[in-house]
Amino acid sequence: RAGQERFDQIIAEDSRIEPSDWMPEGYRKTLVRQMSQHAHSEIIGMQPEANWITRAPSLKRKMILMAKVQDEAGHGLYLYSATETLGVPRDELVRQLLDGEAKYSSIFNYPAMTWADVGAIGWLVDGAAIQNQVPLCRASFAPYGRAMVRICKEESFHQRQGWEILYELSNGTPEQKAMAQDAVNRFYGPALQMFGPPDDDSPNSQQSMAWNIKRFSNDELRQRFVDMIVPQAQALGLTLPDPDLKWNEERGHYDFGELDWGEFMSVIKGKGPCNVQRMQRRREAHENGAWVREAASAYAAKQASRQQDAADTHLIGA
Amino acid sequence: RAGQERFDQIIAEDSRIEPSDWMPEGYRKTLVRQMSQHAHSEIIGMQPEANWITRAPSLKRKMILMAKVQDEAGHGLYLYSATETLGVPRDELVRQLLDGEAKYSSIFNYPAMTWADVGAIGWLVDGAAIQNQVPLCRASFAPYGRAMVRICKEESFHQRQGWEILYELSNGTPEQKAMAQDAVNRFYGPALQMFGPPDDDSPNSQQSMAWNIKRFSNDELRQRFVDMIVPQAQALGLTLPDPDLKWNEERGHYDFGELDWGEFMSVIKGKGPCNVQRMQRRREAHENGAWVREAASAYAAKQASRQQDAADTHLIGA
Amino acid sequence: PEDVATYALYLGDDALMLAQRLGYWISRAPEMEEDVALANIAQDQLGHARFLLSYAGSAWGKTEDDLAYFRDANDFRSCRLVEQENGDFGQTIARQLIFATYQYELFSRLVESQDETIAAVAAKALKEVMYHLDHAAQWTLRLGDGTEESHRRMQEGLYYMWPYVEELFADDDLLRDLAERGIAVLPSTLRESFDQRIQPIIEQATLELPNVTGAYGGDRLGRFSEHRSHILGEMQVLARQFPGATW
Amino acid sequence: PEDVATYALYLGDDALMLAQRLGYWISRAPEMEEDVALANIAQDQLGHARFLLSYAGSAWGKTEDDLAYFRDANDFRSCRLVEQENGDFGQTIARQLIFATYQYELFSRLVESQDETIAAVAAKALKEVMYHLDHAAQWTLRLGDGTEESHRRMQEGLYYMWPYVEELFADDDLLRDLAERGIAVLPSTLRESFDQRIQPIIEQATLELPNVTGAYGGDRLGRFSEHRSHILGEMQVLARQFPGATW
Repeated sequence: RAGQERFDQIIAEDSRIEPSDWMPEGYRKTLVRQMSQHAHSEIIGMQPEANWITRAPSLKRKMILMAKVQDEAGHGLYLYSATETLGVPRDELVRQLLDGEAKYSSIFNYPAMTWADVGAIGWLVDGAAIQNQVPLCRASFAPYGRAMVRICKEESFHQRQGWEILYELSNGTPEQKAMAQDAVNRFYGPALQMFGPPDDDSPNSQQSMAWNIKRFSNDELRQRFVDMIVPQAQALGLTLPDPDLKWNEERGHYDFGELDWGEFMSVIKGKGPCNVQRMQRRREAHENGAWVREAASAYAAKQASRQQDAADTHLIGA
Repeated sequence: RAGQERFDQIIAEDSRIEPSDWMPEGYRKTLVRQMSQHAHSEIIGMQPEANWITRAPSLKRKMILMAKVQDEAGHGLYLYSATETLGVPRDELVRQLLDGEAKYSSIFNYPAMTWADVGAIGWLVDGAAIQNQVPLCRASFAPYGRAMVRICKEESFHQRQGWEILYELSNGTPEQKAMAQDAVNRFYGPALQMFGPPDDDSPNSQQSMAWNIKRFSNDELRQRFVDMIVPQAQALGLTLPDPDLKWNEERGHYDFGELDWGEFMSVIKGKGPCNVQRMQRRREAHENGAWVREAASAYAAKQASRQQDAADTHLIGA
Repeated sequence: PEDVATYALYLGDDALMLAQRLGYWISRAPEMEEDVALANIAQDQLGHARFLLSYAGSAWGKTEDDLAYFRDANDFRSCRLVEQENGDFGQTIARQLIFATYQYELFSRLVESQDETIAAVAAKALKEVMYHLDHAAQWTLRLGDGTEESHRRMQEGLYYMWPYVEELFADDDLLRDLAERGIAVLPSTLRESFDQRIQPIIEQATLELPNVTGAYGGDRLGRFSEHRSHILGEMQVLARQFPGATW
Repeated sequence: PEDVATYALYLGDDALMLAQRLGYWISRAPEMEEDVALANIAQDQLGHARFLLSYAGSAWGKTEDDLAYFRDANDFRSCRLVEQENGDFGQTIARQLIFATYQYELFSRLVESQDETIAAVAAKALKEVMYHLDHAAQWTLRLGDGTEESHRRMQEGLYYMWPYVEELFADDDLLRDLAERGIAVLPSTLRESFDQRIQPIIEQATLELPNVTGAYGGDRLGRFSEHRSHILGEMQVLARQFPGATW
């Protein structure tokens, strides 16, 4: 097939596939799954931080937090649009999320219990997201790469803002510092797990790398992330909760301890502290909004038919 | 007509009319109106105090407040039952309330903004209610009188509890005392207006008195109330917001200033601070509960038909 | 300067309360585009609030956060409209339509305030408020002239919010004095243009002006709202738990 | 005595949080009889809470109000089930059904506690909890076997609450130690009788046991609930505004 050949060539040249290009069904499916999971993660990921909008402890922080959660909605929207170019409408993607068929990043099944959690989410969760996403700016599927460029710019603001929240806490009262340390203790492990299981247990990764969707392995990304956050944690004056964490001169990287993959798998399977809560909130927003969306459609239909009538009248008059 | 004669005789003897007795249509209508207004007032009257249940400042006060608001629901229920003996079902009475056809006591259109308001409502509003209700225990319509006996017992607890809340505040910190004084300042006038307009402007009162429903005129009840609360206010160490209030040796009563009847009339006509809010909350509770009430009916119908089936089976089997 | 500062509180507290109410919607909106839109409006209002509270605070040596987090309910000067509960989306849109129309008329005039700071805030805010008004008007049309259910809900939303319209246009001594000095706009002078702007939108949306009287009160002293203490309890909880902390 | 006091907090905080959640329903219930019924249950739970917190406080020289109003979120020991939002009436009834069944099994055994105070609370509470269980079971039947909508909502309510069941039966070192001394009941030993009691009710109501796994966590340390800080923010707001005041 000419399509396959051309596709292979584009991949070999590390060029970009556009939605109008022929692509293998597996490539399309992989992208739809990955991109929509990414979109769902942005949308579900609004919840833990939105939990603190009404209680943010200064007006400046409230402003930044609203902007951040808004950005996540925006990212969700870009990513749904980019996924739609692969032929699956947003309604269908949202249905998959609400019916529990589609997944989203497990990290958002952890609660944001304190204000410091907002900081830890920004610093660690957005930090891990950036490590994942920067290479995706060069993903072979062009609309995905373009969405990522836009998203990565904003994410790096978010990470910086999260770090600043923790910095203020860490340099505040002893209670504030304790709150910051507690948040880091709870989010460190789950953040490292955001890169997915160890390479040995990640069967799909290789195909994604062959297709130039994924550029680095899970473990490579995780290592980069650890190398990035260790000095940042030092600058914060906070400890990362891993006794095995230490600089390895030989490797030129930080060594770190084994993660609790049993917990990771159980959260993925629905046992996270907030899985059901997150889905309930999303479903409620969707269901409570149904009458609004119906009204918008009905109004649009009426408007279209009024314009049609006006056009008809004009024709008859002419 | 024998019915009318017998009715007149019962009234003349100051005996009691039972639901099965003949009664003039005007008497029935007056009672339905008055009793259902009274029931509605109990139900709407739950709202200002319920506003503080979740925020009551001690567990003891929270307990007392929950019991009080519960009593109000109970009073509403007795009074709807008593009104039903006059042939109007509760559903219809509730419909009249929700559609804005029926009235409830205007006092509940004032907000309970602070914890001290809970005290002021107990002391002044329940206090005024008792003055109104004690004579109603001897109302000529027997079910009304019986309901009132039960209600009055509980109301006097409530008044006492309200007074205690204010007593604690008045003997607390300066801020607490100021909060108590502010609440009394806002509730004093509206509480005095609970007895209705001055006798000269109260055309229906006379007929009600002739029927032995009402025993004392509005102004008489108001005077008793003022005479009761002045020493209670002194015991609290709080001021009543009326510069004209003073003991009249000659009359053996307290004189008091003119009330703002313009405000009274405008609140009755819907201009109170909370008229719309109260009705909205009541309607929402009713509408949000519709599916529950439907389920209960459907279940009851199923149960009845199951029992009928069982009975039929039994007959066939026999 | 204290009277101008108090006027800045009138304006700033309105914006702050509305931002707080709208902030709750983010992540709960009826469509994702609305999460973005409501977050936008909330941030605009919060921006006005911060500017105005900072300005007000300068008269008393206080920061925006001192004023937002450490005043008690009876020291706020917000109108009741912005304190009303979100309710359903129709109720929120009704509140938006009324408030944006009012703010649009107000800021259109305040750009000429003799107080330079207030004139500058109004000029900046005016563009934003035009968007808020357009957003609310568009939704009023869609909901009013959408389905039977949306029409009913939008009409109810207007009904529940309308009692708090009158207060927006109530004058008081402070306002009269400041208006005379060309600093404030006398609210009563805005009512006619408010009506002329909002009525056609309501009519075009096949809705009716609510037949409900204004709620008694309206002195911006918080003497008549049960909502304010709930809003502040939530908004201030963390800041008050750590007095003196920085964030 | 501190370990017994901590156990009293486990029991008392559960009751307090549930009372707080139920208290919100009063004046908002689907029928007026339910305003009365839910107020009843809320008062019973608040009664247990007061007794247990007073008892716990005696070990530390604290009053019930010190413990209720001046502990921070991470010092509470409530389970997540009772902290869950009320949701609609179906969700509230699901929470009631689960918690009343659990409490019934627990108090049935705690009446034999070697700690006289705990045994006495359990004996008093047991009668009340029988009523709570009956109330919840009756409503579960009506809603489950009522209309299509009520069946759906009740089933969803169970689904949303079921992740927090597992935690009720989680043992920890304190519980193991106290159970060995005959003071506490080891929660895991209640699970079987819980299942045997609740399953027939759910089945009779034509409902299904939710197919959902238990939520990770379950250590009563509040490390996994976003709700607790909201509940406490509201409950404690006034008491904390006036520290040291009496009411």
